Amino acid sequence: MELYDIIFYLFAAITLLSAFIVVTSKNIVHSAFNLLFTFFGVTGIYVLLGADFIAVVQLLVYIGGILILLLFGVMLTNRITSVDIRTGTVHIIPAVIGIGILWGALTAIIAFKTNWIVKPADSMEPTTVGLGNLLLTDYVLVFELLGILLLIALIGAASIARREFEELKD
Amino acid sequence: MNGFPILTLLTFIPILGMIAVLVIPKDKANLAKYIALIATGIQVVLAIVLLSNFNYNAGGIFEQSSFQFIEKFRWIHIKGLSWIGTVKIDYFMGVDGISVPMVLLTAIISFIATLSSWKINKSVKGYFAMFLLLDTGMMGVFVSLDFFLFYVFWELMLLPMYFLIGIWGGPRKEYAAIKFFIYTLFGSVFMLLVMIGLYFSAHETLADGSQVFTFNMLALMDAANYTADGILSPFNPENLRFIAYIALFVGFAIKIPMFPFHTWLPDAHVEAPTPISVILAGVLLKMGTYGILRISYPMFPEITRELMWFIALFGMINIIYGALCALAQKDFKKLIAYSSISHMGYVMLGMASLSTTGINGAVLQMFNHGTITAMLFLIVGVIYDRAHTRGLNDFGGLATQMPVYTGFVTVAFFAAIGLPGLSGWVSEALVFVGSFGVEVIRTLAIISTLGILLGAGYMLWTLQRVFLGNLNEKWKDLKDIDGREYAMLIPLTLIILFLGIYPSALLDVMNTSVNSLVHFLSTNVTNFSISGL
Amino acid sequence: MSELFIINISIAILFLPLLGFAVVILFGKRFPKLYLFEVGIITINLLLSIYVMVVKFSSYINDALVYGFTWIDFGNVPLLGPLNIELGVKIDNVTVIMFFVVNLISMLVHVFSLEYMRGDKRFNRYFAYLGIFTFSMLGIVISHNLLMIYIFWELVGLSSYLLIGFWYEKKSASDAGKKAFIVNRIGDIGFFLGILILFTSYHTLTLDSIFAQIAAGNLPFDSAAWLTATGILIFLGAVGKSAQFPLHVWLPDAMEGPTPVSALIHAATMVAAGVYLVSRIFVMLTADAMLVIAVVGAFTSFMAATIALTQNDIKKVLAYSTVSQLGYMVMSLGVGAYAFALFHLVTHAFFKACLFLGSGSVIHAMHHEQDMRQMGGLRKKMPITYAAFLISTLAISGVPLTSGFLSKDGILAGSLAFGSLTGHWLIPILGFVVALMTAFYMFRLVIMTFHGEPKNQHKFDHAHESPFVMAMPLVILSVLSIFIWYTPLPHSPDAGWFLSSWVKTPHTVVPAELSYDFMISETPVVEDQYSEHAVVHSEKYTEAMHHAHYPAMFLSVFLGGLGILLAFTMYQWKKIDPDKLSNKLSWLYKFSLNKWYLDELYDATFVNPTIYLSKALAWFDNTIVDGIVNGAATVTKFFSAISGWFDTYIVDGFVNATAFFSGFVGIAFRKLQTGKVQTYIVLVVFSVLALIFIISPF
Amino acid sequence: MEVGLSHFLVVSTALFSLGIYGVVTRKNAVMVLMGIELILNAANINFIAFSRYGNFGLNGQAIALFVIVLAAAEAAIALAIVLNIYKTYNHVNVDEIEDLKE
Repeated sequence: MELYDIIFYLFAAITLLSAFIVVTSKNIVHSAFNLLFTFFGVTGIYVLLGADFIAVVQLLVYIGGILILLLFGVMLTNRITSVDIRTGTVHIIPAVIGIGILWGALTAIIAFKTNWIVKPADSMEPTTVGLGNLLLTDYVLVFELLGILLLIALIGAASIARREFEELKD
Repeated sequence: MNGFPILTLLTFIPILGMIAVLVIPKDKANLAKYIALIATGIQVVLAIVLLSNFNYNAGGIFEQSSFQFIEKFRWIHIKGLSWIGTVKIDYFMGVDGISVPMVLLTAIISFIATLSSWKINKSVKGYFAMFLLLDTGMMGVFVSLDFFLFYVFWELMLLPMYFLIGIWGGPRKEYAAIKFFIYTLFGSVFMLLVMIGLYFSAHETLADGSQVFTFNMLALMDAANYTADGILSPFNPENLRFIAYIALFVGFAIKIPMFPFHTWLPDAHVEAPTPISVILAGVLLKMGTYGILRISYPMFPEITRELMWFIALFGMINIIYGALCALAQKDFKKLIAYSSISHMGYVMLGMASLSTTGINGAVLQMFNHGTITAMLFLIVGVIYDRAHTRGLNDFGGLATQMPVYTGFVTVAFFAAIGLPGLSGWVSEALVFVGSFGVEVIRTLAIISTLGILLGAGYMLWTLQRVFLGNLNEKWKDLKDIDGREYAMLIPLTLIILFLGIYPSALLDVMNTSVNSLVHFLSTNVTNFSISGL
Repeated sequence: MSELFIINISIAILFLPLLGFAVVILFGKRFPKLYLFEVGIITINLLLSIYVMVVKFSSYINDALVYGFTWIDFGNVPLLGPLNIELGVKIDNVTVIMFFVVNLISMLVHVFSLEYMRGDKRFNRYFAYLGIFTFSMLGIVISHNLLMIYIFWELVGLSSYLLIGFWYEKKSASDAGKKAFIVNRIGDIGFFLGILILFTSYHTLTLDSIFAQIAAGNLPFDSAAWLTATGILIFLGAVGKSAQFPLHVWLPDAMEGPTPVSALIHAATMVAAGVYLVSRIFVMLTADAMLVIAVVGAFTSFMAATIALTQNDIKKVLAYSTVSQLGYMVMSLGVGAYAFALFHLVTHAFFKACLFLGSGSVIHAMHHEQDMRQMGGLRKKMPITYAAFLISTLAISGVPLTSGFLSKDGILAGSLAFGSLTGHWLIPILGFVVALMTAFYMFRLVIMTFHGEPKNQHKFDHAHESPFVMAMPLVILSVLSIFIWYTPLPHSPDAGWFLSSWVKTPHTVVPAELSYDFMISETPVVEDQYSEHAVVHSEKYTEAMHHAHYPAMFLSVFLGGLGILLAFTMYQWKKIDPDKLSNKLSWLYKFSLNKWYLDELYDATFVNPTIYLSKALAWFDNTIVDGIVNGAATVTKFFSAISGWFDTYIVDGFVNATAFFSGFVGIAFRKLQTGKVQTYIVLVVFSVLALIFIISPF
Repeated sequence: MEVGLSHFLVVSTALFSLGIYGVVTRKNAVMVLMGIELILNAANINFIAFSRYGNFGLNGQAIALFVIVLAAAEAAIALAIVLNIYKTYNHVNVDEIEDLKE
């Protein structure tokens, strides 16, 4: 068992375990917090896969941005004061069965059935330069559109928030 | 006289009359009567001209050369229709020995019917327009030699009759009109089928040599024109000629009317106004038998010979059944309706004999029955105008009250019975001579002689109930017949007397054609065997 | 006197009465006196016929004058060759005699009617009808072919219909007229069928050519049976017209007509037409046909005589006596006594007409009283009528020195000879029995009307002798009943002009094996055998006749006398009371009085069933056949209703169903849209799962 | 056995299933959002794994980048909506928010 495999199993375990807790914990803050560890696990996997730039971006955007956002969401939508900030779940058993079957089917198909055309894993080298070129050559249109998208999202979020401010006013 | 289109004129003058009638303003409506009189008068003159220029010894059943006053023009000529080639239908008219008497009969009866409709007062214009249209339909049937044209006139005759019975008729006029219309239409549907069947199974070679499907009756009569695979062509082993013949025969039999299909006649007659009954009995009944002689016999000679016994059988049934039913009637018009069924039975018996005397007798009987029954209906009309009832038992002793009228009645009744010296007997005698002579239908002829006896029975019984005995007070103020009725009854009486004494005036006209028809039937039978059903 | 001239005169004789009829009918209304025109015409006719008779018997005794023309020509008919129908005229001795008889009696009846019918409101029309009757009767006698005979045959039927139903106010009169016409028509159908057979086999109806072809050996349809059938069928026509057994019922009812009419038509002429027709076709009658004719004739005479015994109406007695005498004539033709039949026809015409006119004058005198039981003792009141009546009665009873004796005796001799030759003894026996009965009922009539005391005093006082116009015909006719006119010797008719030269039995043309052997003459005949002067009889038959002549004469005189004696004892001297006798033999009396119940029998078997059948057929026609038509209409209406229902519910149903179904499904799925986001995701998951399982090939 | 592509795929499917489980079973809207984020990350692992082992070059990673950007935008909008829902309903239980059901 080389080092590479061990690290992989480690990171895999972190992500899946924390994801499991996120999904099953009654306390929303706990799940929010475990989400952090899930993101860290995923970043590790990216590193193992040689996608260094993505790993960093993951760190910044997911953990830095989205997680915080979620935390804000949690804080704003639940009165900390109330004891029960637990969130209910609905009909767990059918969901577990359904998801279990889904997971079994997917893993069976993807992992074992289809024999992917696998290129021998070559040495890892930094990908940022390739990505940069790629973004501004093949995917320039997508790049610009993303820019616009983010702008719209910004305006949207602002407009929704603003309405909230007005009610308070009158 | 070649060139002068006498037949077209003869057929379409009533149409001109109709237009004239429709054009005149509403208030001068009774002008329509005079227009109709003029139109039918011209028709009579033309018919007489036709008769005088008719060459007596031209056979003309199946070969065009011996038909007379032929008029043949291109009527519908569509070239190159996809799969049936060019459609060529001619406006083909001509007369021979069989159709001239019918033309004469139609002209005379129409003229007299116009006279007798002098008293019609309900929407006079409509009446006379319909009347003249009907006249054209009838005349057209007797002169057309193209099956398509024949069918057009045949249908043309139906519509005005429906209105004439339906609007100007008696109490149950709608029922009678509808029954008449649907019955005849039912028949003519069969005729249409056979017509189309024939159309597609025969070729006619045109002047330029091209072969084309045809409705021309004369071409359809000539077996050489038939294709090998036509559905009705004799050369095709499993052809449907037998069924076609039966269908065509049913179509014509309804018009005769033949026994099972006759129930429309009494209703139509009872409800129709007098002039229309005169036309209906005088001319319309002859179309069925004329159709059989003109179409069924020459086009299907071998089947005719095969079925002659059945035609004779139905003829006999008509005679006996009609006479017996007449014996039991209480309504004067219904009695005469059944008597005309019985008399048309003689025509069928004569036709079935396929012998010269038989067919001559049949055609003469068609003419005589036309005149005699027309006179009978006029007689009923005279009483009905005065007494407004047709019940036989309501009358009695009219002889003392209306002696001159009784004189005409006696002539008409004894002509209907078949008293020698009057025209009725000559044709009946010829029919019996003809049918008795043929071994196959001899027994039927013998049984049919019973018809003469029954005829005497119901006619004399009617004469007794209505005219003899002492006068019924209700009728003591009935006045005898007036000038107009004289003008109607005298010509018919003269015809009946004249043909009774000297029948060959008409017989010579039809004799050559009948001989050539009999010749055609006897020779053309050998080379076809009756195809399996 | 060229031959053509005689023919023209005869045709003129034929058409004059028709002219009379037309003139009187058309202008009778305007000129009340027009009937005299008709009487004038008939008198001219009589003179002309006498003239023709004289010329015929003087210069053309042996050859028949023939003139024929084509009536209808069919050109040459396929398979048959040239075919036409000929009409024509043939004048031979018999025709001329009949001309004279018909015209004479017609004239006498016309004269008689002047007085008898005076005051009748349709006086002119009566004479017109007499005119057309005479025309038709002369037509029958003159035509040389069967078709023309048939034409006039029916015209005679028409005129008898008109005359019987003259007083049509009385329902019984119009009924009698109708009955006469229809019964005659039954006979005419038989006659017509005979004509059809002959025309079909010989393509001609001229008697001479038919007889030539039969003589040449080709029989109708090449079978002897058909020849016999033709003979019998034509005889059926005679049965209808001459009132023989099955079809005689119309004659007694015909007494409804005026008495002069009965005298002319129902005694002398029309009824004789049947006998004349059989005599015309006598040559083609086979042995069997003649036997049938003889039997029918004999039976008819016997039956009619028995009925006449008990009748109380004077005219009915005479009517049945006519039927009986006609039976005699037909029997004599049947037994082969051709000449005697015609001789009896002539003599009977005269004395029967005299009897009828006599009864007419009695009825006229007694103000239309016809029942003999009301009459009596008229001898004193009406001497002339009584004298004429007595002579005629003597004649009909066959008392010597009268014409009746001669002709009846000849017939009886003929029947005796026939009996001896062929062994059919029944016919002569019947003949003689009838002779007895005839004498009895005739004298019963005479005694009841003229002798004894008047039974109805009131009517008797008014009775008076008929005026000259009515009496004169009676006298003439009675004079004609004396023997002198027919034969110098009172006892033997052969010597007379009638039998020796005028009327000869034409030789039969029927092949030898079919006719009686005694009919065939041994000596072969030189000229064509059916012309006038053929050999009278074959030797065998003539011998038999001579042998039978005297016994027949004595026997008939004896029986006649016995009959007269019997009548006197019962009615004049009242030794045997007729009523007591009738009570004893009551059923026989009733049987005879009610005319052997034949009328009722015919009504039951023919008339009522036909009327009933016609009612049934009319009902059948209205309900069944019409029912089928209306049924077809209702059936189509029913089917259209069904297809309408089908259309609305089934086809439309489907459409609604789909709509409903989609609606239903829609509602069902709507439940899925719970608004909760998670259910949608669950759906997505499940559908992905389903897809995986469907697509992935494990 | 030596870590290959299938191992990464197994991890991503597990993560994916857990994400769906989260979305499906949790009542709280924010938890649902977290579930979505897990699903997106699972997808990204796949992209990256294939860009490494498949011969797609760097495309896989580019798309993963786009997914991340989108996830961010989506989270922002989602949270704004959740806040609004919270304001109107005072709770964010997804299964009680069903006004859209007519």
